[in-house]
Amino acid sequence: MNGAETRLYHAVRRIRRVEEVIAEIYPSDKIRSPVHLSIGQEAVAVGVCDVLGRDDVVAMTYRGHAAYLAKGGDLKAMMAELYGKATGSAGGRGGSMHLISMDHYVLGGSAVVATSIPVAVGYAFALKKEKKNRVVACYFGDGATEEGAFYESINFSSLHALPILFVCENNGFAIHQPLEDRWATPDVCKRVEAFGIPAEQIVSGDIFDIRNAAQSAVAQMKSKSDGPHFLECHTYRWREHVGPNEDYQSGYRDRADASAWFDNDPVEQLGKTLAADVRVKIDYEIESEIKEALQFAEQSPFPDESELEANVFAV
Amino acid sequence: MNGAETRLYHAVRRIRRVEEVIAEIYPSDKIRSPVHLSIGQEAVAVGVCDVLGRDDVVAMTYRGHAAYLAKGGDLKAMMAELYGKATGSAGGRGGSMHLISMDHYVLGGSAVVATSIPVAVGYAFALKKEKKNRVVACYFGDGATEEGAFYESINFSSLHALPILFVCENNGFAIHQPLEDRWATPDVCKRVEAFGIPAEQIVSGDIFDIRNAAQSAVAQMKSKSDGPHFLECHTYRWREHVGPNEDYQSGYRDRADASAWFDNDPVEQLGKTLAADVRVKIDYEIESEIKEALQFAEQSPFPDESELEANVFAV
Amino acid sequence: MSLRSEKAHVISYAEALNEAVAQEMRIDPNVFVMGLDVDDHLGILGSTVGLVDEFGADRVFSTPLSEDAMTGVSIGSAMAGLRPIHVHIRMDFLMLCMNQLINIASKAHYMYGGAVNVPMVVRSIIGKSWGQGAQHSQALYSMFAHVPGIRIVAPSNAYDAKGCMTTAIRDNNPVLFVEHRLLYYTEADVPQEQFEVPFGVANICAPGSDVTIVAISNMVIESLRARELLDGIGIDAEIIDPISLVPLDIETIVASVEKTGHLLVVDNAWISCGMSAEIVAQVIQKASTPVRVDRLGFAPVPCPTTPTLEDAFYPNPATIASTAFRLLNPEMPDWAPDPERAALAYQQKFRGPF
Amino acid sequence: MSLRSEKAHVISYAEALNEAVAQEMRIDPNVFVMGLDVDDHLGILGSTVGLVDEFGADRVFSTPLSEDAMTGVSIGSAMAGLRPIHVHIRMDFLMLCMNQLINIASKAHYMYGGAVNVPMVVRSIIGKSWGQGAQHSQALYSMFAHVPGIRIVAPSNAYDAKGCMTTAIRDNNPVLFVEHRLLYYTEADVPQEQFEVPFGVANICAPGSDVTIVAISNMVIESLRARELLDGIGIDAEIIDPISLVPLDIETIVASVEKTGHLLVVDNAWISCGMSAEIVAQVIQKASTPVRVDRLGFAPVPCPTTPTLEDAFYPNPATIASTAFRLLNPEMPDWAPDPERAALAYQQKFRGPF
Ligand SMILES: Cc1ncc(C[n+]2csc(CCOP(=O)(O)OP(=O)(O)O)c2C)c(N)n1
Ligand SMILES: Cc1ncc(C[n+]2csc(CCOP(=O)(O)OP(=O)(O)O)c2C)c(N)n1
Ligand SMILES: [Mg+2]
Ligand SMILES: [Mg+2]
Repeated sequence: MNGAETRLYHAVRRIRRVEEVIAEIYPSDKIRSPVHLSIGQEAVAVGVCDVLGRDDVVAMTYRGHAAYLAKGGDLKAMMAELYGKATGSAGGRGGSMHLISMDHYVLGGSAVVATSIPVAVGYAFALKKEKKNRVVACYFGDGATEEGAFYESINFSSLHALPILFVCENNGFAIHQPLEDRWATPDVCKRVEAFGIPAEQIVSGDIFDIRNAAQSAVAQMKSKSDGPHFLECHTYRWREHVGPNEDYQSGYRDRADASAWFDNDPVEQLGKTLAADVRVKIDYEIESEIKEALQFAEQSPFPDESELEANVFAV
Repeated sequence: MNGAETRLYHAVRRIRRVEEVIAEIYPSDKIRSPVHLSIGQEAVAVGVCDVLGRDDVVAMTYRGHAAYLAKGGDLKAMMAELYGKATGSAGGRGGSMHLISMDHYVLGGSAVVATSIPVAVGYAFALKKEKKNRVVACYFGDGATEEGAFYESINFSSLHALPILFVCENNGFAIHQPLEDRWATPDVCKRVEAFGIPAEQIVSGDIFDIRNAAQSAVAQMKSKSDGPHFLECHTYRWREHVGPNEDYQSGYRDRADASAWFDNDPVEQLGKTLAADVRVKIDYEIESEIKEALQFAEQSPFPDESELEANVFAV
Repeated sequence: MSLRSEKAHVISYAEALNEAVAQEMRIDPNVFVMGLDVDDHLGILGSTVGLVDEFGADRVFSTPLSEDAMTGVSIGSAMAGLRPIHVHIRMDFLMLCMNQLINIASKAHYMYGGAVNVPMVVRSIIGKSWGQGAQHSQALYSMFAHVPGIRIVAPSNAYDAKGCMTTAIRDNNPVLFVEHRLLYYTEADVPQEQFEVPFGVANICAPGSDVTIVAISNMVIESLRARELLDGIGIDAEIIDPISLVPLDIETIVASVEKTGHLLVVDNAWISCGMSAEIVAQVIQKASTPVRVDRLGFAPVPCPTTPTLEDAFYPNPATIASTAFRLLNPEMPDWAPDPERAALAYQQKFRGPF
Repeated sequence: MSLRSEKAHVISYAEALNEAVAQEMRIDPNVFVMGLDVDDHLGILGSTVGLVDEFGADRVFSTPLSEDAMTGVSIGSAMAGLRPIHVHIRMDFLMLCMNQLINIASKAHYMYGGAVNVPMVVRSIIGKSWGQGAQHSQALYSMFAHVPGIRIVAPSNAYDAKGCMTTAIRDNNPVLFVEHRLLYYTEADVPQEQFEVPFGVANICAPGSDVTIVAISNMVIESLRARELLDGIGIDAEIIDPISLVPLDIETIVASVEKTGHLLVVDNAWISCGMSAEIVAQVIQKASTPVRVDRLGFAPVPCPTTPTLEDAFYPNPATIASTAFRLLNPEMPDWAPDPERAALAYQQKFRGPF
């Protein structure tokens, strides 16, 4: 177990620190692209990705830094992408919302809510044909479940028993709109179960709860090929919807609601379980990695203007 | 009760005969427009419309002759529309799939599956604002429930407690595709209930069962303003998906499956409950009405070619 | 050349599509076909008949009525290395999948810095309405031509249908394949073996010196008939079929117009912001000689169902011929050909219900 | 004239939209506003701020993330006599509602023989990307201009924004209202009382005799700056803002081009099959004098996020000026204005995150 804790701590701490650094840099306009930070939501990214194999696939959203990193995406390529550099994960064409790393089986994020869901289902369709027991984990927010494409996707994936784990990161808000203004009933699991998909709700935010649920779902998909599973993970976005700051003063939510989540912080919780020197070592490693990645991003060249019209079509 | 039987018999028999006559005329190419007949499905149209008030609203599909007539739509205007005449319900611009009669609160049918559902919800939204206790009954097929718009629509209607009765005419097929190829689970009511909408399945096809369920749903919407209700009415399409003929020879379904529905024919069943002379009188009335409507359609003028570009925009 | 190819192999447009898909499926296990009703007894007007029998339900299957998500499924499977052919029996239904097509399929390769390809074919049928009305008669390819990243082909005959389909399946990008329903019954001598029709090469269907008529999809057939009508009064029209709309072989068109001095674009779609506008604008920008132009397409209204209005909705050989005449002779009174002569045999074959 | 209207009432584009809606809501109880985030503290960049407080949650409300169905809801409520204003913070999201907009809203009045009207306003914001990328930067109005039945307006200043919004709400048809994000901060002296800007009347923003520049939405501002740059080298450009794209005041444009002999259309969108193609084609068909033309718009690629490429993606005063110069002087070497002078003050105000 201690192995797991070390690994998980490294993963959540790394994501947290990367995003904190992004937030610090942001006012400089070096990152000229909207950033949707996952600070506070790391447990969902890490808890699920921790049980995936290297060649399992992750599909995600514009709020995708955490999943990208948790699945093994390269930090240098990510920072360079945020800086708009030619060495970025998408060569500077995608920015923060369109991180991708096919080497690590990270499907690109989409800036249009819910649009990556059917794409992920299509990838799972191909994996099923391939018969190598690979699975897709597909992240999306609570808001995404309101789009018709979500229902069409779960119906098809269940009908064809596709190997896909749907992971709803329910942070209670779509931008500033609370669930009550958007969902006729609060129970998304019931909606999903009605399509014959096993669904589990995890309200604790606890990374081990998430990890265990994901592990059992993935195990079933790999051993029984029993079709899609669904996890609803409650979580909380600590910063504003888009951008580097907190926004508790803006009135749509209360800092008091957040405090239970601050107390529940997986970075702190996991950190506490580690010996002090282990923790320091990890923290130091992370800071060094971030420093290097920033240097890489800073020093990398911008794409040349002459490339603008190249590669619209694949050859 | 005998009053109801007479009334219902008149309604189902009228629809049946109108469509049989359309099928007879069809090979002449006088009706140059695809027809989706409801023969066999009349009980759903009539059972629901029978409990609606004159100023309640019906929304329907391209398979809309039955609902149009059951809600009081004018037969002359309908036949003229099928003939493409200027006197048609849409002035010859809409044809069989786009019947409309705002005088009788029949919203136009749409040829794109499920698209009329959110439109009907929007109408219900306006009725709720109006506070006159009017309701919308919205028909659609089993296939329509696979479109994302359906889920988006029921979520919104439930969230805003709109006065709309969703009526799913489940005839087991979308064109030639059976439910099993399209639905992950057979239980659409469960899917709808997950949005907080009371749902009832009626498998008998019996017109009184349908009528009773509709009556109680409409009564609740009118008295309690308790938001949408949903009925899944099993039924059977006796003819081909589109066009005038039977198609049991084509292999996608079996005449044997149909026979229970033939035995269950509401026209015959209701007819049997009536005194012979009452029945004859009704039948005669219907034939006369149809003859007149055909004459009207035949004799009406086509729109003049010069009108082609008029009225794209409302003034 | 094999013996087989020496015999005539006269097949219909529907058969040509079917054959191209089947042949490619035999050699490429990644190709699959999905879409509403691709596996029923009608098989999309014959163009998919038999495929499920040969290749099985894993590779040929009908879907739920979920055009939006199924387009996403195509895209995702294509990113994973499969080669989906997604079939829509009417182009009007593409309006349900615009988000996936415009916001993902057209952009993925560029937006993700080349990390993924989206090799998919989106087949969609357009066609003369026969009373089907406003929602079952649209030809909306110009919307796609507005957005970079999607190839568009609209073959006008069985030969091009087969060759373009093979090219489309092998292309590593989304290809919108536009098929006119009335062309399904037309036949041509088509090579039995596989071949590719390259995208971006227009076909000069008939040479002429007085006016260049660029015609899209079935308007090629209508324009060829118009050419005969014009010929009767001594006007010599060159008919160009671009075959592929994206990429567009503008050079061939410009060269023709520089020769004739007159350009009439006949589209099988609305005019405003359509391919006809684009072709005219490009020709005007590129031609080195003065040019007079006109455009024909759908009337600027939703397609009405009644025959009297519907007939006037579409361009036809008579309106094409008389528009060309007016373009060449703006000072003369209008001329219209004999309606009998202007009728097209292939249209008589088509009768409803759909 | 009232006293109030004699004082200057200088308000921003965002305030102008807000004021137009609020004033109409006060006199017409059927008007309501819906769309994602219309009622939060940001209020669609200020354009809906305060409306929920004044008119209540029944008339101003955010919706679930269900653009497709919510568009149907707008349509249905409009058919029932309400006047919805449906707000989309990015035009890219309209791809989710194409089915309702194209297959129902644009056609209902005609297809149902005049039995229903669909008086709705679809507000959608376009804008320069600032690294937002391919899915948050599109201006897709030309797709709608391809299809009969939808009016389209793209006001370029606060005055037109207010007047067009009033006209749009009162119009009995679907109106696509195109708002460029960078214009939100621009200000004008706008009448305090309600007024209508008629659709189909172009505005000659600045007179000129050498070249006609037709500019859409914020390209009006960029073109006015280009005009100053051109003026510095003795070229006199006439700038025309069509304001409404459907209906289009082609007569005003043609009259100008007949005077100048040169037409440059600068669109805030892709060129292929876009408004720029349509305007060029119509001018060529209608002008009685020889004309030379060119077009500017987005580069034919999905919008990249990196600043180096993004800057090259959009037309700007420098590229507009140098393109106009080349159009007038095709034999001369290219000319480019001083980049410093070409910069636009109003763009400096805009910084992310969105
Ligand atoms: C189709 C679509 N509609 C609206 C938006 C604007 N938007 C961006 S993020 C967002 C909220 C999404 O909420 P959720 O799915 O819960 O994800 P979260 O941001 O909370 O992680 C919205 C409405 C969008 N990007 N795409
Ligand atoms: C969006 C859309 N997709 C496909 C079609 C083609 N189509 C016409 S009717 C139909 C079947 C609809 O089935 P269902 O909803 O069960 O209604 P039914 O015809 O059985 O009454 C299909 C697929 C269509 N008209 N619209
Ligand atoms: Mg959320
Ligand atoms: Mg059905």
